[in-house]
Amino acid sequence: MPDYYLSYLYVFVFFATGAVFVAALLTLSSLVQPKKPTAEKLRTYESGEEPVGPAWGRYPTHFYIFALLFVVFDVEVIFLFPWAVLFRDLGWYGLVEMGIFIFILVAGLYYAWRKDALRWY
Amino acid sequence: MVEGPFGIDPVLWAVLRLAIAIVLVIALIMNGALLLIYLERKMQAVMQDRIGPYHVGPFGLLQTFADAIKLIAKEDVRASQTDATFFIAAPALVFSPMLAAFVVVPFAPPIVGADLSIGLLYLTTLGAMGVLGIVIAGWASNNKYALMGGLRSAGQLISYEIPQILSLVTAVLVLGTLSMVEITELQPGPITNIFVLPLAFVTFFMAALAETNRTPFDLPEAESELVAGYLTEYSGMRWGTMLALTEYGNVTIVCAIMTTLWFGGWNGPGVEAFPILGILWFTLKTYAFILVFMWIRATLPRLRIDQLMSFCWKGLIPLTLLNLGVTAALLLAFPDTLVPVAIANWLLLGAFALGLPALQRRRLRRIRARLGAGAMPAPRSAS
Amino acid sequence: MTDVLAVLPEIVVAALAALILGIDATVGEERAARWLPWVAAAGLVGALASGVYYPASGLFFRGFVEVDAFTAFFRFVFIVLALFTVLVAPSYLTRQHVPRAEFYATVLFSTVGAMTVALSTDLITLFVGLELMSIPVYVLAGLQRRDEYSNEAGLKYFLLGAFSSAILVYGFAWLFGIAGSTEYSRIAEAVAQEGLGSPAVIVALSLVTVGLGFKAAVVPFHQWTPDAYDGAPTPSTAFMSVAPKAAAFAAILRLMSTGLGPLHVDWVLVFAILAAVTMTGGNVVALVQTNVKRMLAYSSIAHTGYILAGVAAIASGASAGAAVLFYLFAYGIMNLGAFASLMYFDTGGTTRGATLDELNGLWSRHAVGAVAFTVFLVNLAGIPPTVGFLAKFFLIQPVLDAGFAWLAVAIALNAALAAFYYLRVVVHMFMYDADAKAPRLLPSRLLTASLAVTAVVTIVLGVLPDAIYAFALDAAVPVLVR
Amino acid sequence: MTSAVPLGAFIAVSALLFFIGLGGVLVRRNAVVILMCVELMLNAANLAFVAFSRRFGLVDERGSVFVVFVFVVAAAEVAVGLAIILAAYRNRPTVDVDEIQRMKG
Amino acid sequence: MLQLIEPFMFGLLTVSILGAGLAVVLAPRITTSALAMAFAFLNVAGMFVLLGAETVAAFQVLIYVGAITVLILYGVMFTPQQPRAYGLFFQGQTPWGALLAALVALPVVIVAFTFVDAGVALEPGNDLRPLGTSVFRDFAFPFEVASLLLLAAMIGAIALVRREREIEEPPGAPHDPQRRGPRR
Amino acid sequence: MNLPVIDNVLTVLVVIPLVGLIPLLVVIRDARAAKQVALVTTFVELVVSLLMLAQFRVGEAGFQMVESVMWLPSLGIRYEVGIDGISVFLVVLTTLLTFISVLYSSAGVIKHRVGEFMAAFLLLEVGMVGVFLALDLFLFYVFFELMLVPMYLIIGIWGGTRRIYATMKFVLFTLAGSLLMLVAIVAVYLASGEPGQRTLSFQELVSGGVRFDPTFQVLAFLGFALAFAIKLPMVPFHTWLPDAHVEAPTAGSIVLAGILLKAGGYGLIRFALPLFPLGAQAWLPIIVVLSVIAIIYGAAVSTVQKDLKKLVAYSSVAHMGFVTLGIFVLNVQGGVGAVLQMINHGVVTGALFLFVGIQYEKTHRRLIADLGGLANRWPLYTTFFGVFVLASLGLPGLNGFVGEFLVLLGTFASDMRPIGGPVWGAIAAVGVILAAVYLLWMFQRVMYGTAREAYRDLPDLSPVEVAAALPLLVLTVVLGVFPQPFIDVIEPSLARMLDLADAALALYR
Repeated sequence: MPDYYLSYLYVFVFFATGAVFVAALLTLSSLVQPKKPTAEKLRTYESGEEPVGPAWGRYPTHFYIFALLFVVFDVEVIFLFPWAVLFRDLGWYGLVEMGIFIFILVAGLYYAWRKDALRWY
Repeated sequence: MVEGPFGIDPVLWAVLRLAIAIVLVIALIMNGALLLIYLERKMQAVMQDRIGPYHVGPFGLLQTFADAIKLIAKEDVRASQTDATFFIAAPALVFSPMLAAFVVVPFAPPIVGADLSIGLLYLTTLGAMGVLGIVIAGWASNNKYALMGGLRSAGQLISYEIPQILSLVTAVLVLGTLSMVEITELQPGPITNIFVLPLAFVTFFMAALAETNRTPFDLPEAESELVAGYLTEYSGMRWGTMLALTEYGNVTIVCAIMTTLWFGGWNGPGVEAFPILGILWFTLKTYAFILVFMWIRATLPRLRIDQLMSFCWKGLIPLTLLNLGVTAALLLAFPDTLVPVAIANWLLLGAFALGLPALQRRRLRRIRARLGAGAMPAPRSAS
Repeated sequence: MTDVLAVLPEIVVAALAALILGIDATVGEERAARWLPWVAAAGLVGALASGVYYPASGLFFRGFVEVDAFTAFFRFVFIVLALFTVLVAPSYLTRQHVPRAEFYATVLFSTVGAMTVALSTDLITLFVGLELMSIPVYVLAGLQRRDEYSNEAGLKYFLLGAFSSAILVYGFAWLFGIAGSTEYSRIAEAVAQEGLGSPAVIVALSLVTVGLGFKAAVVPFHQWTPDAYDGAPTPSTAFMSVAPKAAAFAAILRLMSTGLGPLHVDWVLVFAILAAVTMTGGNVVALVQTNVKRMLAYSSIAHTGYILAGVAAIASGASAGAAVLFYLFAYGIMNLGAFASLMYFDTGGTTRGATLDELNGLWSRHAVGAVAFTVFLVNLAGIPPTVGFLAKFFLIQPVLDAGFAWLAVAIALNAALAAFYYLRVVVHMFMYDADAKAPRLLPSRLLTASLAVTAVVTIVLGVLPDAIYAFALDAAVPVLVR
Repeated sequence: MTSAVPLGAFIAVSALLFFIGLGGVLVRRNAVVILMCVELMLNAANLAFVAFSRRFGLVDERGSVFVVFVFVVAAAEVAVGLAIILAAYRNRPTVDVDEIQRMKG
Repeated sequence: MLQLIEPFMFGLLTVSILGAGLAVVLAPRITTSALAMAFAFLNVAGMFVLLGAETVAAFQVLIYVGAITVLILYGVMFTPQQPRAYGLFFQGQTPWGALLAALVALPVVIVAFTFVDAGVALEPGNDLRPLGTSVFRDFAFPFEVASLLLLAAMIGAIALVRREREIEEPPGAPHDPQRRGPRR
Repeated sequence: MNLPVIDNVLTVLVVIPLVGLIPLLVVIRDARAAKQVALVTTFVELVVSLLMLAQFRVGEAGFQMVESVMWLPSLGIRYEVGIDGISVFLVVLTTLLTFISVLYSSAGVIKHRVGEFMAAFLLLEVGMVGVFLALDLFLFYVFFELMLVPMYLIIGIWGGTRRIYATMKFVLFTLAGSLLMLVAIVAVYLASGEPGQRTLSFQELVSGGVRFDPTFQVLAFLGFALAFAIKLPMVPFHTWLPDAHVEAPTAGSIVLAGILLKAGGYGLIRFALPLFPLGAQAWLPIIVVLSVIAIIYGAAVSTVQKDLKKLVAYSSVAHMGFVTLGIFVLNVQGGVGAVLQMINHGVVTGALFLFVGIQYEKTHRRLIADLGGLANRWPLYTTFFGVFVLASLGLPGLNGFVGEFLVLLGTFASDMRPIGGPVWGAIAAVGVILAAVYLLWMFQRVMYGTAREAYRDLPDLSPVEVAAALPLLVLTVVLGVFPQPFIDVIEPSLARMLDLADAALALYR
């Protein structure tokens, strides 16, 4: 069993422990805590205003643009990491390649900027 | 397979080591959180000319401990309108990745959970997972404030993830590896990465502030606007794990990354002789950063959400991209020395530090001019 | 550097898309709008010229890009289609508040994707190209976002497109598993070695066929087509009914003949049956449509069937490939023209096409438009002397040669069936008088000019097709089944 | 390295995941859920690619490369797809394919 | 004992993946589906790790869990819930759709087992460099095309969801009650 | 007298209407100018065709004035036109009938969209002339289909109340057949040689180099014959014809009956028979039976028609039955008779439709029962109409007789198995008698008896109408009285076609 698997076993166990730990804490908490639910208590807290309807749905969709841009740049990242590691081997060729790639994405960013899509409200 | 010490069976040693690591990390997180909350309160109090917690225990040291007990014993209210699946899953979703991040943190030469060859990438990945928990928490509450807070948090987190990663990649360009241990080993002397890539550090630092919801980017918790953001409906221990543990854990992780990447990690006087000494240096450096975080919280005002997003997309991302390109080109042009890169980085940092206020002033002037002309649209309510 | 020059047309088109967005973002939407079609047209002509100027040939990018006559032909086809689209669209876009720069840029992106498909030598390039071709088209379908039909078109097209991509990529995964490589040549070797005896090959082949079948709208994978074509803004429909189809067939030809060529004895029969089902299905349903746009949508399914018949005849060599290529070219122009002709009608601000009754008396209301539309319909019906007829003529030849006499007869009968509904449109345009129901006409000089010129071109090519056919013959050589 | 788990098992898991996704596309009606199912299918393909890479001993990285490109495509697809769904929702508050689909013929 | 860990992990991941997959398909509520999907993605990443492709696993989490799931959650948030479940192809005939998928799946799964390892055994992990080399050397062209793809998606999506300028009715356009205008 | 000799006269014939289209399209909105352009064009075309006739060398069997240009080099398809005894009169007939139709139409019958009508007619003329000239199968097909669209428009736009139904039916029938023929043509092309040497040139195909195997011939013949049978129309495929004729405007009916139907018969003689003699032999019994059925059926149905135009239409079915019968008795007499019958039918039925049209324009009635007593009012009309009716029923001395007689002769002479030619001849002869019955009965009901009040003041033939009818009358008489010069032209070429078929047959004996 090489170190590789051992390492990831660590990762897995940490992950699992995280979940278990949270569960344990919450269980512990639920064991000791009082339980006196009332309708008023279970109502959504909106700073004292009466909550009207569910909160879901009907939000301005342009928030979505940020998520969208993020996804695009996140995808860029998966290329950036191997590139950064290999960058000395690839040389100028790699730089130009990545330069074009990033340039194209930045063009999109510029577009979004000019189109006023980067405004939050 | 690592040979166990004292002739212990390697398998048993592996299991043992794992168990020890987990226990240590959890203890670290919990104690760290308790300590850090206390520290933060105290520090803020001092800076604001107050006393801070002093009732419970000496100097109020046990205050946070008492708080923790209170949290555990508190009634757990889940509003009837919430989405059960998400509501329950959210705490685990934010806590687990944070915990798992500690696997690759290089405390000292012998004390590393696992030296993944893609260590930095792994950390990035976990950072990305954290967003999920926050969005889900906000969504699950079915509370307009919480949802808005979740949306904002998500928007902020995902936005700042980009400059954060870009800064990391800039550092990787110089270092050429993703392994946290190797990165540390590459900076043995007093000349650490910070001297070569100061701008990348600064951008990373800013992004990290936002990623951990720290002031001036702590909008999700802007009480005056959104109650407690995505945490509004969370109470009791759910709140405890979500905020107290996870947030401080995340702060620790980010600071650890900064320490490793820019400040030589465990390297310090005497580490060659006594590797275990590395843990001291590492912890010291990391906590120094944490204190800086707190200092900033006490000093800076909170940004408005649109300013925050603009700053990321229109300022930080272009800047980090520029830095990345310049660094890459200079590294290729001068393969044998880092001096040009360092010079360029410092120059860029200087330009940034001077240019940003200048730009702000110009913008302000323009807005005033428009106001004077009466063409300013009615202020829109931030959503 | 030769690598870069070899893909110069792709670069030019991509740069053009970026340029258009740049102009739009910098100059401002309203001020740029007037010039954008011309910029796009000039750029496309430039792309065409650049392909002529650097007639590269061979393998580039370490063997992962192949530029040959096949590539050149498809570049030509795609650029011409994009050019046509860009020229007919402006008035519609302005009228319906469809974002213009985005429309042109998206069309151009899709064009680059389609061109990429044509120069791929491995599955990865193919897949990325196919997606670059498809994803902008989903956008095009939904671009008139205030219109419900457009919304639905985009949604349906997207869901089915993504679904088909997933099937396709899973098929690619199995192909990779069989061959250990994504290159066509090595897949061909592996497949030849394994033969159809290997069940894994059958699974891979089926998945790929289904995936590409969705992309090309082959019956029974066509359900998305009518709604998508019907609901999309008309200029988008015009483009998406032709370019993605041509690209899908470029993919089919490249992959099926080079990568899976060794198995062609086995898959051609399946293709022949699919072809017959597709043409019949499309035509029969088209018969009962009263909305012209929807009718044309079904008719485009039928045309897929014809083209597929050409693919099924791949065994008869270059003439089959040439027939498919020629048909794609002809179909591209005539179908694009037919859809574009619907842009004269203002159907209440929606994306819907005019109904047959609303076309009544178009001849007396807009003569040039009516004649051009008629020419395109006659083309589609395959009546000489039009390029549409020649396409069918060239097509029947390899089909017969490959021994699919029944398929040739099916084509003929289907063409007769199809003539019914095409000519019914002509009936309404020429033989009824306009009534009160007729929607407002929205003529546009650019649209009329483009349609008229193209209509004339279809007839001229119908009489003198040899240059294009020779080009197609040449282009078919690289995809001959070996 | 010889593995304790046979390659076929991985492929079988990927096939099952693929068909679960496919079944989901076929039976579900909510556009967002269909999108999720498509993503499951893509994941199945990714799994198959990586597993097949192992088949050839990772000598050839093409499998992983393909997966990387699938990531790109999936991201682009989801971005556009959700944009379309949101645009559709903006006009009519539903993402139910059944309800949006009103043009039959 | 450690030799058993691999099969054990495989089994665990398989159950998780398939269970989560089924949950995506069968869950009555979209939120559960989304969560199950994220879980499935995570477990697929685990599979990648098990297969020795750590980089791909990291990318999987980064893109699928970190980005795509967030995006889909945005979609879930911005669209109201529909408790009903029907099919795109099999309207109201869920069992038939499921049956069809199952019938096709069965032989394919059996065929899947015909694949056996054929290559040289290599150490797992450390796949970042070969992966990068392959992408940047061989697949330079698709790599650039991929950037165009992202740009196109970005532009398209922005065009679709961007806030609208106020659009006036064209002057003189008759108001048609049939007309389907914006309804907000 | 030295007539000018025109080079490439056949191409000129094809091109003239196209050239005429250009000014026509310019003035398309101006009815008067459009009429003038169309008249001039068709007249020039007529004159040129007559000059072509003068250039024709009588007695030569082969093709004359052949022009051959490579058209699609990559397929070896040629632009090849030529003319021989079989086609020469059909070309002249085409130009003549077109001119007459245009002349008559321009006299005010067509009231709306005149320019478009004339444009359609010129386009139609290109197709009709081209069909009789083309020697390459591909070219032939192009012209064959080119006739379709204008005719479709002519019926559909300027036709009667049910015009749309009629025109759709017409197009669909024709198109279905011709598309099958296209498949057959492509098959011929593929069978004509190795790739690279393939051809569709008729002359090369029949020159002996190409052998089609028997099964192929049977199928290919079917493809061709179906297309032509629908065009002719032969009996089970005739249903489009009455509708089309009834709904078509007069000019359309004239051309439809006079020329379009002939394209089918011409195709059978020219292509189907010599190319696939084995196929012809295989299908021969069926065709002969159908022909005879057509003769009897057409006549019988005509008898009970109430609509004048429909009656003439069904009589066409009967007359075209003679054409197919004549072709498939496979002897020279029958063949010559068939060709003559085509010409005669073109002249006579064209004229009949013209007169029915003239009558309808005046009375606005087409039902026989509504008419009557016209003879007293319109002496001129009655004379002309009477002559054509008599010619149509095959009165000796008029042209109708010659063709039918020759066909019957040929039929009697043929040795068809299992039932001999005389039987079929006898049955066909009954058709002739029936023709006399329905035509005379019709003439009597329409022309004699009491006239309705409404018709009292209607004028007789106008000069234009006389001018239109006169050439046809002359032809009717000339062809009836002096058929021999015509037969001299037709016979060698026809014999050659039959020889070609025989030669091809010999290869398989």
